[in-house]
Amino acid sequence: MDFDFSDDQVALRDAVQKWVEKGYGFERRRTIVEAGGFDRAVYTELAELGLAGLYVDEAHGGLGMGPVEAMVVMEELGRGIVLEPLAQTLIASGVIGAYGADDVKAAWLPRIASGEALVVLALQERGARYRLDRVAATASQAGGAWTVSGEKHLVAAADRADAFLVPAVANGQPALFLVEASAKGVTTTGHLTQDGSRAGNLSMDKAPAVLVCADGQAALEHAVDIGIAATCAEGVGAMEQTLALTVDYMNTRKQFGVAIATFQALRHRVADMKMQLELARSMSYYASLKLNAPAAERRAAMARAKVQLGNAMRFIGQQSVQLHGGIGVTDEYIGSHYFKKLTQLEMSFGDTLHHLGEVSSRMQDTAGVFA
Amino acid sequence: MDFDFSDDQVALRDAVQKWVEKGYGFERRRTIVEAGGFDRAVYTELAELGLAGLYVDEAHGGLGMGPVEAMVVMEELGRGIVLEPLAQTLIASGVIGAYGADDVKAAWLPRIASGEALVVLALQERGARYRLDRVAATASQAGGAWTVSGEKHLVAAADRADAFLVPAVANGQPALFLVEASAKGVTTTGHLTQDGSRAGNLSMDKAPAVLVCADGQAALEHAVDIGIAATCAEGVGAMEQTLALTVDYMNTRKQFGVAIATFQALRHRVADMKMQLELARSMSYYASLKLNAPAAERRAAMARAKVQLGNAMRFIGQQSVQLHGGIGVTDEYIGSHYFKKLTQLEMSFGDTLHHLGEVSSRMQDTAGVFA
Amino acid sequence: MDLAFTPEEQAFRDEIRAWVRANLPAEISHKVHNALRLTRDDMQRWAKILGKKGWLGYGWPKQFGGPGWNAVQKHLFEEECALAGAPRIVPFGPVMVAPVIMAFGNKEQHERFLPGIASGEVWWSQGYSEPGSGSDLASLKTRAERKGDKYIVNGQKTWTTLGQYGDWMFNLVRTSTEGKPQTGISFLLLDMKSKGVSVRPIKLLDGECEVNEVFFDNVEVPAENLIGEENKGWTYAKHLLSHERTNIADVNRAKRELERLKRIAKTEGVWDDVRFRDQIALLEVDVVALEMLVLRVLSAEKSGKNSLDIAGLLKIRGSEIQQRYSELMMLAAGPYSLPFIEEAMEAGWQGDFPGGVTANAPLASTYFNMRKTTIYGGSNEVQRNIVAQTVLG
Amino acid sequence: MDLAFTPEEQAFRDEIRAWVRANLPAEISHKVHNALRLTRDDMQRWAKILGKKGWLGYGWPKQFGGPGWNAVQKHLFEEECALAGAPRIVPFGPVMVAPVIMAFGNKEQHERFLPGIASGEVWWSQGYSEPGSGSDLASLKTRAERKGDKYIVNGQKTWTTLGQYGDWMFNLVRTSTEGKPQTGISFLLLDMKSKGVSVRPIKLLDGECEVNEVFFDNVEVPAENLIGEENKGWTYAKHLLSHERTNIADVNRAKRELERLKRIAKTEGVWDDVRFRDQIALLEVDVVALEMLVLRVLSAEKSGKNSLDIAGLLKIRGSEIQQRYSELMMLAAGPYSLPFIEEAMEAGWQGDFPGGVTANAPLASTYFNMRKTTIYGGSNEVQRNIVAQTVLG
Repeated sequence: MDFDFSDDQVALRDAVQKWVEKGYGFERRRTIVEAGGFDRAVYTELAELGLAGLYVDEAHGGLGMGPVEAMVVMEELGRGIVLEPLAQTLIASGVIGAYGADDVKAAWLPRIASGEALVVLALQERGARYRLDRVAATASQAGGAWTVSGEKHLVAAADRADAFLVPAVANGQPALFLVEASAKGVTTTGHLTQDGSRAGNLSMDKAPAVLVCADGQAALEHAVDIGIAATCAEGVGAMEQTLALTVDYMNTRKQFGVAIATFQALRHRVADMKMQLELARSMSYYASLKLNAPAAERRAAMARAKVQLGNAMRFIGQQSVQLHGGIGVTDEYIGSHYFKKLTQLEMSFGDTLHHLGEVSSRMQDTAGVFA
Repeated sequence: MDFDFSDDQVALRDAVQKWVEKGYGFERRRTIVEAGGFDRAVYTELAELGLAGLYVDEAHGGLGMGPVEAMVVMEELGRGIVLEPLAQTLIASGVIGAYGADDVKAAWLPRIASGEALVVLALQERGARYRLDRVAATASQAGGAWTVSGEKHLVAAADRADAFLVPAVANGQPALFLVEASAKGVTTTGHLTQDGSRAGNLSMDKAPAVLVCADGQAALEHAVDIGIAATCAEGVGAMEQTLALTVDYMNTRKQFGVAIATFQALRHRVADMKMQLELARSMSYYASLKLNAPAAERRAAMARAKVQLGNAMRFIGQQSVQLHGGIGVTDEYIGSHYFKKLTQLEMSFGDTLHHLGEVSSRMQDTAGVFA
Repeated sequence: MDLAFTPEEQAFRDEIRAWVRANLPAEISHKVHNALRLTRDDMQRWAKILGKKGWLGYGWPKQFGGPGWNAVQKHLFEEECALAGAPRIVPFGPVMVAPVIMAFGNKEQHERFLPGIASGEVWWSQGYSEPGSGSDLASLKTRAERKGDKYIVNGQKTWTTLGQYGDWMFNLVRTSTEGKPQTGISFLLLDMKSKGVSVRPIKLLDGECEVNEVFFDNVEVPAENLIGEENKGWTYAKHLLSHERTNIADVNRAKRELERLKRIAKTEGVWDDVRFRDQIALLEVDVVALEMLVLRVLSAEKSGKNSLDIAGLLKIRGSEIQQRYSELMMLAAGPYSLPFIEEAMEAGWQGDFPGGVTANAPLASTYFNMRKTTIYGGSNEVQRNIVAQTVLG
Repeated sequence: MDLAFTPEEQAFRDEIRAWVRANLPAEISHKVHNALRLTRDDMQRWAKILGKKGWLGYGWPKQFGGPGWNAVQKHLFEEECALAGAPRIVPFGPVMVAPVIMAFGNKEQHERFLPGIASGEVWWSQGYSEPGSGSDLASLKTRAERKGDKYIVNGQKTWTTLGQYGDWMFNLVRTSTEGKPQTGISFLLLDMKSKGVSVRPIKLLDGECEVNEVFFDNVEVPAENLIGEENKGWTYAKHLLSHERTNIADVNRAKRELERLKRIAKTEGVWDDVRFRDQIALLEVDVVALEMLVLRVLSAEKSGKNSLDIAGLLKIRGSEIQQRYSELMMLAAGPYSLPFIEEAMEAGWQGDFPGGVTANAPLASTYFNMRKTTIYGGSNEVQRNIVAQTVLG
């Protein structure tokens, strides 16, 4: 039982933090949002830092790191509300690394690690909401070659990605496929999302596909769990910065001749925000440290973590806006963008009520971190 | 649309208030609790004020008043945390008056109105929780005479009451019966409840009974709804007094050289208590004003009201204790008895979660007081 | 005590309902029912329709050309408008400045300003908040110096709602720095087309420009535009605020939006999910309780008995409920509330919204926008201070 | 970073577990697991068993005869005791006054007082709060006047937990009225059998007498019972309080009680009710999050890195969780939590509890009793002040 970061982890954090501070200021971010919410150049910079290969083993050109390093990185990206979807890369590399055949790994992992290929999970279908067992896309095999048909929404950077991890039903069972953006029958669209990042539709009409994993349900759950752990860490970074902005503002803003930080009712609100932040950070640790646990244990942990994070993100986001007053709802103030990010993260990979249901249905007689 | 009280209603309130202030001080109440939680002499005093006959029509010796008058009375009894169960009398007289045959009315209503007979609802069965459609007690008929068998718990003043309104299944359907305490086969026990009042078990072994209503489900729901409206009003009175005690204490108690009423965080808590009180009062009005509505409308209204009251009673009770600090958890301070009363009222006639379920299952497309 | 409206009140309601349904343009109510973007023209079109009928100043007494309705009638009017999907009446003219002009303005001012407000021709804006003066309004700094028959105004206002459309603006300005901050404030009407006035829209977090900064650079304002006496503006402003306004609870809109939430929940498949539905059920209780609270206030106003000093409660609860329904709508649509497609909030947009339900397009934006409700009009923290004061002293 | 305990820690836990399970009397753990009434004898019996093993002062360093465990080991010991259903160690002796005596007492005091604390023979009580001094502890008024080689103590303490059983009592007393209130306070040990000491139990809302008023009427205390220097008592008391105590979160008990809640929910038929079960699920998340927070603090203490100044958070959250599980237990039993039958809280009671499940007897009482947790040990409002201070300055 040890929650200290290693020197290497601290160095990794410092490197990402430095990049965010120097390379990802509010103005650059705004420009990216105005240009559609995704900048390949930024993604390349992340890859140059090695982050795209964080989960890729060294044999395939990656760093071969684990969930704690991913957490450290995602916290910093969250602190900088970075738009480019590194969480997707963690998912894709994690899932291909864990479930892909050797040739699939050899074909994709090096390109993912280098940043040459952006591969994203195409998960969302209308009618599925947050449930992973509702897949309408279908796959069929002819002459040893797979094709996939279906429609996915809210695909991260859909029209800028190079390939997609696609759950589709094959032989009555969900399986996981890899579909290239350039494949025949693939069309994508793009739009902004509420937090300023980019997403879009992916439409596949008998698109050629590579099978990644026939037991798609297991792989898909794993994929989403990587996403949840990343989201939790991203949320912690975003919340920490949100609280810092709020504290700065409260110590600066004067009303009735004194800084508003002197009002006890507001001070107690800040204490509650700090509480939520530390509980959330604790559960983000928990999620990352359980990410390599057996599936049932892993799933239960992610649900617990996402409930805590969801509640914390909503509370801290809302209270931050409230404590800022008018300035907190303006586009020109960076705080409002944190609020939107926190809002969107709550709805990513299952919202709080969804995961409360997961916790409820998985409850055992026992209690606690180790139960 | 008019929420003013009539002069008669104001006079009624004043009369009850005066009785509580002069006749039902903390010391008398404590003596009653120590003697078992019920004092027939007190009940007689209530009857002498006419309250036992509030719902009894004038032909049968009562006041022939309605739900608003009952509300006014119950508020004042709540303000005085009176132990003797007038709500039960409202239920018994209301149900017998609405559903009983003429001979049943003639036999019981005058005695109820005069205070000679205390009749209470024997509702609770193990396994039913708050559900009204689970009745295990049975009734059977032989030679035109009914007998009832079964076991009821948490019967108000069970071993001091003169008769019981008893739901029991007859011919496969719940029906409502009247069973006298003195009847053969009836045994009762008594114990204190958490708020200091008296309750007990009622055990019936082929006890002779009088049929009050063959459609027992309708009558039982009506009975409980009378109880809910009374409980809401009682809660409003108890909350109002709880808030008043808290305000007094906060303006008296000094820490750090100033009255604790000066601390903003505590002031905002008081504002939230006031909010809950006024919302609760509004919903208590709503409950009483809907008590004579058609059954479906009445039931929906009671569920809504009880959810609001339940939340308000819990919040105000808990916050009052907290704002008092140590003194708030002592037996010698009257405030703790209000807290226990509010706690028990939340669990009377269905708790908040139960009624939330009722609201949820009854929701329509429409919204609002008149929908 | 009676929950039902009287037959007269019911007849009044029926009359209002029939008229509103007959006169409210369908394309406008469509936008309101679906939270689509309203233009200046939409808002003013409805204002002029009301104005023509004599109902834009629906709270005005007869002597000033209003209908002379009592509190209950006003409420019924507001309710029928809200349920029919009418845009909210932009309050700055008919609801806010008009009563001040009536109470404290002179006859010339009555004649000059009230007709344009009543007809909906003249769009008014509010100049209260300043960058340094939010909750602490009395600390405002915008100066108005008397020079002969004019005031020269310099300074800045902010959070001026829909100020980009404004023709005229009522302002609290500092005319003296003597004594307490409150005593040096005057109430000044200002033509926004005057030289030296510039308006900068502020983009909010939902991408819309609902509020503005308004700058005054040596703006000349004729002294005849001063309301009442110099340095007494704070009193007039307080008069305006103290006017018991049940409408700040916005319960009628909440009822409409609760119904919309239920429709959304059905479309999105969460109506049958106990867990989600309980959230709606709790909100339903909240809305009913708020409506009962509003009705109690109305009843007290109508009868003059039992006056209820609970405007602060109405503001707090009303705003919390607005935030909650907007939150639940967004959560109901879940992932499908996330696309931010600005054009999709225009009526008649023919694009392809992800998932196919274009009604989901404005949900997150509305949620974001509603954060303002606990901040503006006296933040909920300020309201709690006020409530606590009435309870604790 | 690693969530798992090390093999050494695991072995340590196993050793503790085996010993506790072998030595904790079953009749005592039965009471604890069912929230039945514990007597003084129950508590002291367990204390003496621990004392004999050398574990009553489980936080003590080796030099004073303690086991010299690190933060993680202490936690594991606490956890194993809690999960096994051991009574909480009455903290006033071994956890509270002993460290003060060690740090600021002289050698004679060490030899005189520590053995009786370590063995569990001597029951200590705490004399901090006074009727007028709760959150504002430094305003305390109980006087100790030096007369020759004695102090004469006059005044009153209150909320003295289990003081009716106390042999000795450590007190904050006023020895000077000069300067700031904090500077005139001394730390004095007092034999409760001294002439002039009277103890009045205070009945609490659950009907039990858990706390007391203690009156001092010219009580003579030998000057050798003064800890450290006169007028420096506040420093010693603060030292005691600032000692980072993860145990104030009481998460181990929360885990045990969450399991009990689940059992109750099953017995009472609400385990399969989505609505009720969601409440348990939320609490489960709360408990896990609190445990993670505690583990983070332990890890930081163990390594000396990343020290976490979040004792206030642990107190706030821990107490809220205690209140919540007791509330849910009561609500689970619903009507069957309402009978107040004092005898039913005695182990072995053979009476007929309404509904037949005697385990429901203490639920409401526990709920009532738990209201204290957000009040004592520095109210949660005071804790929020402290947390805010660390965040906002």
